[in-house]
Amino acid sequence: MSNNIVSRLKRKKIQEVIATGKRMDGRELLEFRELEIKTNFLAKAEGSAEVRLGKSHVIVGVKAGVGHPFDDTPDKGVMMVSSEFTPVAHPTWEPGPPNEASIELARVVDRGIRAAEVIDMSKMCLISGEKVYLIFVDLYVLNYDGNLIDACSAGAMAALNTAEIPVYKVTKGKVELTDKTKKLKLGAQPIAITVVKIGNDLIVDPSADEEEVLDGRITITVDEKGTINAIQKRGAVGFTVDEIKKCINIAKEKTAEIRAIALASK
Amino acid sequence: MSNNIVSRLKRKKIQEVIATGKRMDGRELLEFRELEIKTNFLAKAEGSAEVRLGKSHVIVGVKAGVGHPFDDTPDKGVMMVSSEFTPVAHPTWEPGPPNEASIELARVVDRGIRAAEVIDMSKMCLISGEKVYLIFVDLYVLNYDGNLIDACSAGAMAALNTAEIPVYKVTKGKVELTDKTKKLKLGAQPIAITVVKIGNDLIVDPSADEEEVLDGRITITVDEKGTINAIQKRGAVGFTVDEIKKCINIAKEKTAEIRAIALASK
Amino acid sequence: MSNNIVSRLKRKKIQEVIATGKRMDGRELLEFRELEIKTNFLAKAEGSAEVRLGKSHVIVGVKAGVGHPFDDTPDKGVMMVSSEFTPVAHPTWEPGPPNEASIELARVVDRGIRAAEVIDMSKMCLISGEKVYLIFVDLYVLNYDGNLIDACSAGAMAALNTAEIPVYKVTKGKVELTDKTKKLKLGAQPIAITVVKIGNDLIVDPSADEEEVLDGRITITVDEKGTINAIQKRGAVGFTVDEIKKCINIAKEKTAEIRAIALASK
Amino acid sequence: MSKTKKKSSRKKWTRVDGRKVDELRPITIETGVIPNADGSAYIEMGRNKIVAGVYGPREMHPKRLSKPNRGVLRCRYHMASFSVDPRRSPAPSRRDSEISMVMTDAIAPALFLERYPRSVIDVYIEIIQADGGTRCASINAAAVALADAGIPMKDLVASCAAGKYDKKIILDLGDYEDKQGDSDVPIAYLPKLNEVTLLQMEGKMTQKETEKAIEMAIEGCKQVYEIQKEALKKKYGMVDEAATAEEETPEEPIEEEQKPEEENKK
Amino acid sequence: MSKTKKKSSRKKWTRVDGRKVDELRPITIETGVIPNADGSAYIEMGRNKIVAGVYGPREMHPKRLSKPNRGVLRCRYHMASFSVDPRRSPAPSRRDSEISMVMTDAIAPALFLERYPRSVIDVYIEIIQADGGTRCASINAAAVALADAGIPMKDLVASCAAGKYDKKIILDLGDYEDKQGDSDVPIAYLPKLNEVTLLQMEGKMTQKETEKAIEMAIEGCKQVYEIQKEALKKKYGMVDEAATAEEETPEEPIEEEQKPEEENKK
Amino acid sequence: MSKTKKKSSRKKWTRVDGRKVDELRPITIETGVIPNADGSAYIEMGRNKIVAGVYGPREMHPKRLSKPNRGVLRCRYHMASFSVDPRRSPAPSRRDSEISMVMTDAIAPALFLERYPRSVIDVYIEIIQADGGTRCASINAAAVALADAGIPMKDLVASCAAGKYDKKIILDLGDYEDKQGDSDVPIAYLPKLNEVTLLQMEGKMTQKETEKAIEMAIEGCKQVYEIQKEALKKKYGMVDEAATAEEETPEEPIEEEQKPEEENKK
Repeated sequence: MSNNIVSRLKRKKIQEVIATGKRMDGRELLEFRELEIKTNFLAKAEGSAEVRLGKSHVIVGVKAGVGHPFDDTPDKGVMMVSSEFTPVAHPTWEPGPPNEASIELARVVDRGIRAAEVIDMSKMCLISGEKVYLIFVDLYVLNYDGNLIDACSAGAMAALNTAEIPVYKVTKGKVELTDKTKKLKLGAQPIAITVVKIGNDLIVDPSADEEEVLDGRITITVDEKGTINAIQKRGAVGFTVDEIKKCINIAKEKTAEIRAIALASK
Repeated sequence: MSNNIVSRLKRKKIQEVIATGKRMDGRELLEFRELEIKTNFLAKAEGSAEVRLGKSHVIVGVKAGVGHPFDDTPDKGVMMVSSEFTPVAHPTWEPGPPNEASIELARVVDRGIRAAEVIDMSKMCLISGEKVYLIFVDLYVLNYDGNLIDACSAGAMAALNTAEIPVYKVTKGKVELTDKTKKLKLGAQPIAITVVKIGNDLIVDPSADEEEVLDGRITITVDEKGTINAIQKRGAVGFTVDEIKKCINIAKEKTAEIRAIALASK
Repeated sequence: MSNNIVSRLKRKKIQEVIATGKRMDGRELLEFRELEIKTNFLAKAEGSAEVRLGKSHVIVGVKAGVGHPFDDTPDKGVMMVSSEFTPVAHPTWEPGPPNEASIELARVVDRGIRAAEVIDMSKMCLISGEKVYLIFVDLYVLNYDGNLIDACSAGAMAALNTAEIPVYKVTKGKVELTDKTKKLKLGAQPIAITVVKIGNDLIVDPSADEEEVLDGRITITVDEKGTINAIQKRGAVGFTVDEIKKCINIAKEKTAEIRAIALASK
Repeated sequence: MSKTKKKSSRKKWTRVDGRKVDELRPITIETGVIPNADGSAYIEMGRNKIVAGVYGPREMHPKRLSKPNRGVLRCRYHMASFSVDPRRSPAPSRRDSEISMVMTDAIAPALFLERYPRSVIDVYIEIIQADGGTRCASINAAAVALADAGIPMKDLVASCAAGKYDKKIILDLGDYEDKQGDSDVPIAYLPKLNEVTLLQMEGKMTQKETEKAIEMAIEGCKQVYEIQKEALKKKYGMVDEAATAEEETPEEPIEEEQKPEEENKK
Repeated sequence: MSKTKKKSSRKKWTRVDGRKVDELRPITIETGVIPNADGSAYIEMGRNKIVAGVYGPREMHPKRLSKPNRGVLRCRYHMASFSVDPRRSPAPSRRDSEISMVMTDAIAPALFLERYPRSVIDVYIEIIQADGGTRCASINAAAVALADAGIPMKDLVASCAAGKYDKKIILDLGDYEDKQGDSDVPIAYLPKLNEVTLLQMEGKMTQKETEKAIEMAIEGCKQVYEIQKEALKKKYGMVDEAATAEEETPEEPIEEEQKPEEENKK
Repeated sequence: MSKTKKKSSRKKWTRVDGRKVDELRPITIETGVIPNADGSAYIEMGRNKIVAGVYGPREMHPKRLSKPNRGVLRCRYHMASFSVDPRRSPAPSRRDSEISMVMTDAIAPALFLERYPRSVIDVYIEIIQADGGTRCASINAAAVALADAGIPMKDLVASCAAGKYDKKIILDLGDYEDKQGDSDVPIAYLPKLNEVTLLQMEGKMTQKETEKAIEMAIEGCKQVYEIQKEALKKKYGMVDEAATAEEETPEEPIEEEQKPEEENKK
């Protein structure tokens, strides 16, 4: 209950400051914290990105392998996005299988990449129905300070853009690893932007405190041509159509800024 | 403890009424509630049955597929009966993996079908040791008001009798789906009847309240020729041999009545 | 808390007795309890040993099968040691998946056997990358009274020495079971000895009571030539290098005694 | 709702099932289908067959998940193994988890959760047959089931998707259109509050198309809403111009606060 | 027990192991085999090798499973990985769950559970080697282990199966007869109370055959009963014509209420 | 540390990465890398990249794991899926469990756990990239993270392995040397207390070689120790000749009790 009061006071404070057009940390409502992305820093991953968005700290690893296709897409490679909330990242996070928030993070990042057809999965087949490339995109959260979706989305794109995967070839019906590697050819550059509603105000890049008190959020994934690839609304309030349109506009605007950073080391 | 007292009072009441040769709901001791079975109502299942036995409400889905045989029966198809107690079916049922009661339900229904050799599994092999037909019989409980075994047993037989499974063929060592379907040829029509002992009385088709206070129960599965295929005794009391014989007689008598309803839409 | 006091009193008592150069049960500090090993007593296992070390009672079963090799060792058979702490073995042990102590037991026994190259895994391949022999060594604890590592290590070696595994042959690319069996050819005879530190004293073969109050323990696995194959230190105290050397000396001395019993029925 | 004109201009292009671009699939809703539940509903929306059952408000188990100052809404979306082709495992998937979350967010804004401190309202969704748009159909059934349970609501929640298929924006995509189409935008909408409480999207659309889809889906929701009210009227002879959201009238089986017609008309 | 005559008339037909149709496999029972347990027994019945250990009555964990007005009997049937061929996974199967349930029902009627409110009696069964009829052999060992634990009993529980093999009804099927036979009827029986507490059946038999099998199994149980008593006498020098079921004499290590011989003779 | 001479005598034989037999891989340690944690450190030891984070002392959940008279140290060793090649499953392995246990034992002796009854100190290790010797590198990072958290320590724990490769005893084996070598002896060492708190070994070595490896590893630990102190100094400008172990000075960020230099040497 006391926790509850603290939370209500925090909410009140945050909302009051936002009403003045600023944030607790001095940012504008539609201003991101500093975003730093370092790519290709892991030797055992085919691609990697270390993302720091304010104090949020995420590592994205891309790994490639060979395995079975799904039964209903025998000629397509398989991409899987998974997410791990390490217990080191926040005092309340515990070891264990992915919780709901972790599942949602992976699925929203996955959806943007999949819908934009970033990787042409139909070119990732080795033996129809038997062997295809597997591309794993693993999101690994080392410190949580809000807005993991945007940080992971940008990191995933940065890692995919710089990944070099081993080339396999098929000889006499057998898959063999060659000593070559190749870059993934990416069909689009989608970036997710999350817009948060607190009271009647819309902000971007929420901190952990802001996420704790938010009313709702909408994540919009937009590619480099302005095509929308994914939307995800969460939170126990509704949005008017006008608010939704505002969110889309904000996302379209911000996406270019974040994409530029994500692709800087391409 | 109060729960306990309620339960004891309930038991006393039910027993008193039964002693008069009637049931709380007006039925005779050996009278079933109304049994309705609707078959083939699901488009994505190869066979289906919706069973209403009083307020107990169960859906049985039959699905076919292709997969590996068991190691010790390389030339036989595989039948699997599973059961799901949905949390919607009763205020005390919770989501999660099958509990003991759910496992028993599936196993008792399975045992009757398997022992009666309802499906000739030796005709369900496609490639010895590699590919066989899989027949799934899934019991799905939507509302619980007692006597799930009998309801599910009848529903499973109704669904199997009306199922049409896709035909696969083997071409050059590969299994291929054809556009044909075929009915399953059933070798027997076993039906399970559960007889419940409350005090010294025997009743059939127990309601949820009656199951709550029962002393013991014996389920007997009998085929259309009167052959006994399965028996399952439960409950923390013993039965005399005479009581067991009475149970078998009751089951043999009731089985025809229930079988007629189960096979009505054959 | 009371438990805690009991434990401290127990510790005090045990330590006082040890200080006199004796143990609670009259043994010398470096004296094992009686060790009895009965081999080949299970018909359905390829090898077996029943070990009684004082009141500790363990069954080791060796089973052979055929399965896939690990990806990184396509030409090698697979040995797996697993351990089961049955709930019958101790009032505080509960049914469930292996706990930490059970995992450690299996891994320490495994490590000694693996490091000593007891089984030449490179001779256990049937079809490279596809089919290899699997050797399971299952440790099954029926009564716990301390020193399970030494009991299981000796039992595992006794069971492996007397095991006869079925012979498979490869005909036209298919693995077939023959009606022959063969003994495993063992490359070494490692035996684990656990030395326990209580206060400043070192003892071997701790009872359950002694394990409860120990400060640290070091298990050293030594083969018949005196080669050290594995060491495992546990417990929340450190050891000086001198103490470690003493432990190694004790282990080397004791290993011959235990090995003789383990191999008696070879 | 003057859509007739719009539709006539698109006469030549036809949908797979002959529907107009902005035509819903047939919907039927029945209440009170699960006798044990506090409220329940069965929906057929196209070939979707879905049961929703409500238990609560009731005590929360486990207690640590309850909130001291408000009730918790807990939705569980669950697919029967035979609801799709091929059969799916009965274990909950990551997709199920995510849908459960967004459904909860979609429905919670319609409830007065602050009235039920420390309690939970459980909404269980059982997908008997799936045909595209299960999450929308589930929300529609859930809202009616909540009303059937006599839980006061600010408004019913109506849900339906629009999407892009063959270059056109169309309403309420069926299974085929969903899988072959370019994108899908499921929406949930509170007509009286004019709020969108579910919004997801996956695919490729321009901003304009996205906004058009959202608006079309909202119009669809309004039609669904009428069908939902009809289903409740059938049972309760009901009660349209009743209380307002501000009044607390928990005795009312349903609490529909009508705002002036103009507000509803977008 | 005048069966000798019957048997002589079936001389020519012989069983796989040379037994007479109504002859038990050799049985040996030993008590006190698990020092840590409150009571224990080891049985060999044919080639079955089974350990039963009893802990309790003791406090129930988790508490929510305890009952305010009576004790709970909790049996756990568990097979060692090496007890069968091929090796089985150590994880409990659905079959294990079911056998645990029916075993509990088989044994509970022999205990005075009402004397132990809020407590549990744990019976752990470890199958070291399986040879057909494990559940019966387990019940026999469990009953002796409960007596060995000094838990007052209305009667020992004796268990044995009969079944149909090669057109004959035979007693106590071994592994081969079980697998090749037509049906199997495991029974548990309280001789003094003349009650059947376990009854299962699977296969194909007429009503007459089934009843004959039940009666033959009961005769088998009576023989088992004598062997059980012998095993206890060996340890306790025991105590045959003791207390009656009605008296509460919890101090007695075992409470065997002998009814007049006539009653036992059926 | 007069090793220069020894090394020069082995000039011709070179290690895979050009190091001298008793030369550590390059080590860098950084503190305070996880803002949310009470203390943290990042280590690169060779190509290992590892983060350690400390939370606590804090309340223990679940409570039953807490101890009434002392704190509990809980280390969790965890590898990112992309830290090794091929990708590993994110689920914890038996190896992870064991390393977590021995790490806990390695570090606990350096803490004053008796000061924190009913509390827990959580040390979370995240392996971002693995390169042989992860457990040693993890302990090194953990010790610095504990100091960074301001938790009083008797001493830092320094860790490093020695092993046998190509007939030579060498220090701090890299991935290749570990996998191709004959044995590996990871050690953790408290320099001021002159105690070994981690000791494992796997492979084949004579007693003499083993002792030599232990001694070489201890020398390595002493070098690591200097690097650890340097890392802390960099942050805290620190504090070398401070309090003694006997004093309770929990306000001190780190409590390094220096014993006379002589003791440390050797």
